[in-house]
Amino acid sequence: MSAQIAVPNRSDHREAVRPPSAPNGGPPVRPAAARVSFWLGVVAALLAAVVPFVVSDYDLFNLSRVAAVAIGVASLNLLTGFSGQVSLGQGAIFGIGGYAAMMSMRFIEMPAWAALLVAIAVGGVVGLVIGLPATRMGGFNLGLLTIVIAALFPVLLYRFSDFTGGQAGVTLSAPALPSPTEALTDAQWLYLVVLALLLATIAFLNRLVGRRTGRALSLIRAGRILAVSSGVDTHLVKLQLFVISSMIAAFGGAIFAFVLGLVVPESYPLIFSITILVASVVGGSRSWVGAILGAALVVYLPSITSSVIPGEASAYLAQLVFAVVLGVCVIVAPNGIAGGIRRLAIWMRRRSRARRSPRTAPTASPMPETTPDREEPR
Amino acid sequence: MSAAAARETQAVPAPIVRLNEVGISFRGVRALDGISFDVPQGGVTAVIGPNGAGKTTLFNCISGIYRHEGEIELAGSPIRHLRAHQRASAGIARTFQTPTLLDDEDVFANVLVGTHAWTTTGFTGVLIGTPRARREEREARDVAWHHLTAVGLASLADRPAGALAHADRRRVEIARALAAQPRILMLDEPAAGLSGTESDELIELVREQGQATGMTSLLVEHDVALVMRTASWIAVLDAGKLLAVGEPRAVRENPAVIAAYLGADAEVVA
Amino acid sequence: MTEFLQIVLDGLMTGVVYAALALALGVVFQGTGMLNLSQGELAVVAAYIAWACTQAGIPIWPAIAIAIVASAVLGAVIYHGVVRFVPPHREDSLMTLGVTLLLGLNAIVSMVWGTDPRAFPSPFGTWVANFGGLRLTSQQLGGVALVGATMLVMAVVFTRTTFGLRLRAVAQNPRSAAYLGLRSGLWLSAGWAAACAVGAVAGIVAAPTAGLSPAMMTVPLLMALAAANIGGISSRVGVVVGGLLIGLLTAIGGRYIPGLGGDLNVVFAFAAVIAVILVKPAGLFGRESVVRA
Amino acid sequence: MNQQKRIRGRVATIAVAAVAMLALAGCTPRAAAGDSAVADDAPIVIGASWPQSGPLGSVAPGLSGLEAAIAAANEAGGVDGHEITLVTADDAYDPSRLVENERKFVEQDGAIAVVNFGGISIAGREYLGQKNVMGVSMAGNSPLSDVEAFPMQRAFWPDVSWEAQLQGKWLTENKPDAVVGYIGFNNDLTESHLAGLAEQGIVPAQVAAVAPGTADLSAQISQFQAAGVDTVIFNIGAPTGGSTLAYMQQIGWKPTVLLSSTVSDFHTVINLAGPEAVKDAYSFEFFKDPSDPRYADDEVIAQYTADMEASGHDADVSNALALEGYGLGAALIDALSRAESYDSEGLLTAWDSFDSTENPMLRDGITLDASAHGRVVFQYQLSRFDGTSWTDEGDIQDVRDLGIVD
Repeated sequence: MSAQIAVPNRSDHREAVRPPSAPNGGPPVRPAAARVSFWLGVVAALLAAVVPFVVSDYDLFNLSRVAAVAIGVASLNLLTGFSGQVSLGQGAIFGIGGYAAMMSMRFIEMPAWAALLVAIAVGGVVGLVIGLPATRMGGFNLGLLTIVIAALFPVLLYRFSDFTGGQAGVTLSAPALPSPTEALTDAQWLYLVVLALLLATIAFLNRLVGRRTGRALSLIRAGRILAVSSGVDTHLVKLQLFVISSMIAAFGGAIFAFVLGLVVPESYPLIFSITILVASVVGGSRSWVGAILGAALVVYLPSITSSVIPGEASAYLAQLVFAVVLGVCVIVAPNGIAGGIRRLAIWMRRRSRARRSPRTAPTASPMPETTPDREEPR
Repeated sequence: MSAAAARETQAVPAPIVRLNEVGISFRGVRALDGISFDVPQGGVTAVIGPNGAGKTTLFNCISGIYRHEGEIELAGSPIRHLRAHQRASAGIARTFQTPTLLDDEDVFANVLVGTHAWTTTGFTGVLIGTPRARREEREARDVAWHHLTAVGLASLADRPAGALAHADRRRVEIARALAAQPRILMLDEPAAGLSGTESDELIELVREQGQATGMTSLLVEHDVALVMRTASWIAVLDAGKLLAVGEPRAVRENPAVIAAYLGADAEVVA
Repeated sequence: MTEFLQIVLDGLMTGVVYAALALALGVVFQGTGMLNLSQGELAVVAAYIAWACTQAGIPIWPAIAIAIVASAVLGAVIYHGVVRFVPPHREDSLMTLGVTLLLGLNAIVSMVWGTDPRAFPSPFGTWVANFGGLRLTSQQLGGVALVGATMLVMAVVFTRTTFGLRLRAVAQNPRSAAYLGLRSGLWLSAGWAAACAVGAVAGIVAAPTAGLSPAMMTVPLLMALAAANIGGISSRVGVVVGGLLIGLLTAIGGRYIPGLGGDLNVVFAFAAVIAVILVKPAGLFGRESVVRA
Repeated sequence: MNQQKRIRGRVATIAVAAVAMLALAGCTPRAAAGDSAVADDAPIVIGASWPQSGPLGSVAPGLSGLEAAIAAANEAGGVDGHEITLVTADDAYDPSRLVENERKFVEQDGAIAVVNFGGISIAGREYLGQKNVMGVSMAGNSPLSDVEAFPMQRAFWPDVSWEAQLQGKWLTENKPDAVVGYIGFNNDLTESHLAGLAEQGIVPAQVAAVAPGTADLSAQISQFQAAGVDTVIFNIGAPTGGSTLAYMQQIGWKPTVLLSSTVSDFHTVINLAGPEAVKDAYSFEFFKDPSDPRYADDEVIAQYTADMEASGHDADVSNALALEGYGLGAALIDALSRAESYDSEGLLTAWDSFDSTENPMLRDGITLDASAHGRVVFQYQLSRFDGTSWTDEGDIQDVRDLGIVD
């Protein structure tokens, strides 16, 4: 049934409430802080674009991995951070995207861009299938449904090994995205492409959560009763959300597979899906910068800790350090690293303001427990 | 007095909301039973009754949160088949007993979400950014800003809602409901936790809005004095049943109301 | 028919461990709103403690008692030292915290005791009860008895003692419990202690069959999650029935549904779970919360 | 108060700066990667990416063995005066970390060969092929025998399907009417194994392919019994194998048991199940088990033990995997000592020319031999567990002579 209800006279009284002239300069369109972070984002993006000409191919490979994982984390941020649906199965959808792309390149010999589209489409279908029951669930139930998907995915990959290649997975005999020019190595080109795709994804997502649709997500996050009372068709919006989020996760997974050059079942165990959630929460689930930070953390931290800590039991000591770092992040920065940085920035701005006008300012009142951390990166 | 008889005697000329035999049970307990009355267009109508009379339940039925028996008409069209979000889009807005805000978003964003009810841009519109979508977005921000200014909180627009004082939370919630540009605004105990002047200001605000746009306010309230001062039409519920409905004076003098609801404390009304 | 009954029995016996773990999950979830993914690893810690005690020459039953008490203390410490800093409505943060606890405990266990599986002696001996062509091992019977006894104790504590009543009051609504003068932090850590004690029993019952290893409870945890769902995480009876049901469905599914085998049999169990929660979101025994504004 | 705030601000600034520095320091500048050929007395670099944590953290002792072998070789003067540098990294059995490690070994450490443990080595084959760097994996997974497609990749253990064929052959000859039950993991090892059995005409009546970590197989055992299974083939590691054997022992069910060689060691199976439960089980063995009493006085094992202790890995001495890692290290050193050049090509050529080469890991009478499959072990000794030790049954069998491998 259409949500469009004929409401006579609606527009009449809207005219009436139109403010004759907006006082105080009208609605706040874009606060100064957002402008600052926009320029910071531009600078960061430029820096990121310069990186491939400075660091080695090995580092570029790792950075590309971070970017691909960040797309997956961002897709979960859309779900968890912006609409409050906690999913533990995003890693499986990430993997499904990887398999879809690699298989269409390997077996149907599609070009890479077409394979990416296939991955997105498959992700959309999977999102629809998960979304149909998921829209009726919340919290704990949804967590269970998605954890099952994550747990079963690798099992199914083995079970249908004729189709998926079993343990050997699917590999490409040549790079998925070869450099078109002599001036760039494959690694440099791949990095730049992946970076561009990441930024495009974030721009896309940022737009989605910035306007009316984003407000619908906020209402859903605040609670079903409030959402429906405000006119949000929660079933429909959640379904759309699952489809979009899954499409992006699959897209990220396809890129991850291109970076790695292969897909194998061991890449997508349950713990991988859980790691994506960890990255989302620790980075800051309501921030796109947070998605990148979270992805960087889960990609780099295990290798760093295991290479820094020497000795026999180093691997588990590294794991312990990893766990402690994550735990401290969760407790110290409940809105993730990005939320923490934002809080720090607000605090420092207030401090400098307080110093400039010591009389009027209520001086460094303790920060409110919750700060708005709607990020407007870029 | 039978429901039908009540309708006949208390019918109002142009009801905005018409309840017809609305009822609901929870686990066999009859929370509302055969409620039928009309809410006149414009002005303030109050629903009063002792605790557990079913006032909030009635709100939940009207706004579509509960699946109820009977029929409800909004401006002459039946809305029983409409789901909650569709009723919101049709022009029913509400507030809650305890203000529910998006605590980690700023005050302006909290009012802006109210415009969801009458805006229509979907995911594709937002992504493509059609001229219509942009126009609508601008309009939504203007409307939200207008109502935020009207409740006197423009200076707090970029504060996180979670840090507001209780009275301000009420105001933000009402601004949000007004931003939905409803035909009927349901206020669930708006005066709870507010001082006398604060609640009077709020009701006055709502009443002005009603005069400007023809919006009707429907009010659940404990503060009988406040109700008598502000409401032009009153429905009295007791134990899920409609006791009386009519103008304040008539209701105040209704012996059934005095007996069941006011009891020994009758002078409160007077 | 004998085979069917035997498989039913085996499934139910396996389900006992799921039930105990699910009960622990439920107690924590009700108290702190946390889906504690580290519950399985906590049970592993308990089993290792019991094993370490036996290695130190302590007889098996005192060792088990020590492990249960130590787990309870560990649970209270974890609540007090870590969990209470995360607000209950931050579902995602709490879940992440569970993951970090899981990783951390796993690392500690691996460092202290190594990753090689170890034989854990059955506290119930090694006899078999045969009847009517069916058989149950001493471990299976003893496991049922131990878990059953634990649940009985829990039930009595929760419903018959002031301690339990206060615990429930705090768990159901920490804020209003605070008005009653109950220090919710103290009571919630008591809840964690109780949960971890039950979890410890799950670990100790599982260890002789599974062999002691850091990953011993990974699969049971998944099953316990399913059990908590199918039965209703808010109901203590529900999670126990759920655990037995999941054990049963897994065994029967693996045997009688062609193509499921020993790895996809969980699909059958989980399909049942999803069917149940679509019809009754709060689970079979969970109380449906009436939608209220 | 103000002082405190200023300090806090400074701390924040320093923290941000430190993070930025760390991030930069973690990266290495772009530079022309040098030839991986080794200068006169420069060390030979070998990288080892091994699961030291994660789902297969229990195979970590394999790496200890490898480290001990290399350390011992260095102690003895290295290879022709070159020291061997073993660079190790944990991959937690995660393919993307494995590839990351391999890239680091090759691009930053200048490794001439990369050593891995298991099936996920498949993930690195493509990259090593592109970089022309030799890869050696311990794994018995069949896909790793594909030398044609991946000419730089070798595997150390024999292909699991060969042993399966030996088992099948043995069953056809000794127990032609056997009703076979098979217990294995739900992955390609089981697939390869079943394919090998089928090759010899054995199709198990019951197959339990379970997810790793599943421990309680009582329902599966009931099912086996009901189906009249009288022979059970185990190809499942810890903890499932041991606990299932113990359960069978307890309920008094005694079918003929065939254990696969990699799941027949004391450390992960026999000690867990209890020796009684394994009594009279058969296994086609090719490596020694340092925990087996029969090797208590073995010279090679004594040397191995000494080397493990000398390099500080004594905690893992009793683990058969450590001995296998030690054997892999010894094989690499042997190949290096025969290599004409200390680069990937030289090492690969030398590796492909094993000829009845002795190896400390292998049972007496079994040797390393080169082949077109890239595998190097072809001989097995049928053994029976007598309650305390594995005892030989008959002669050593060579899969090449039996027509299983050409």
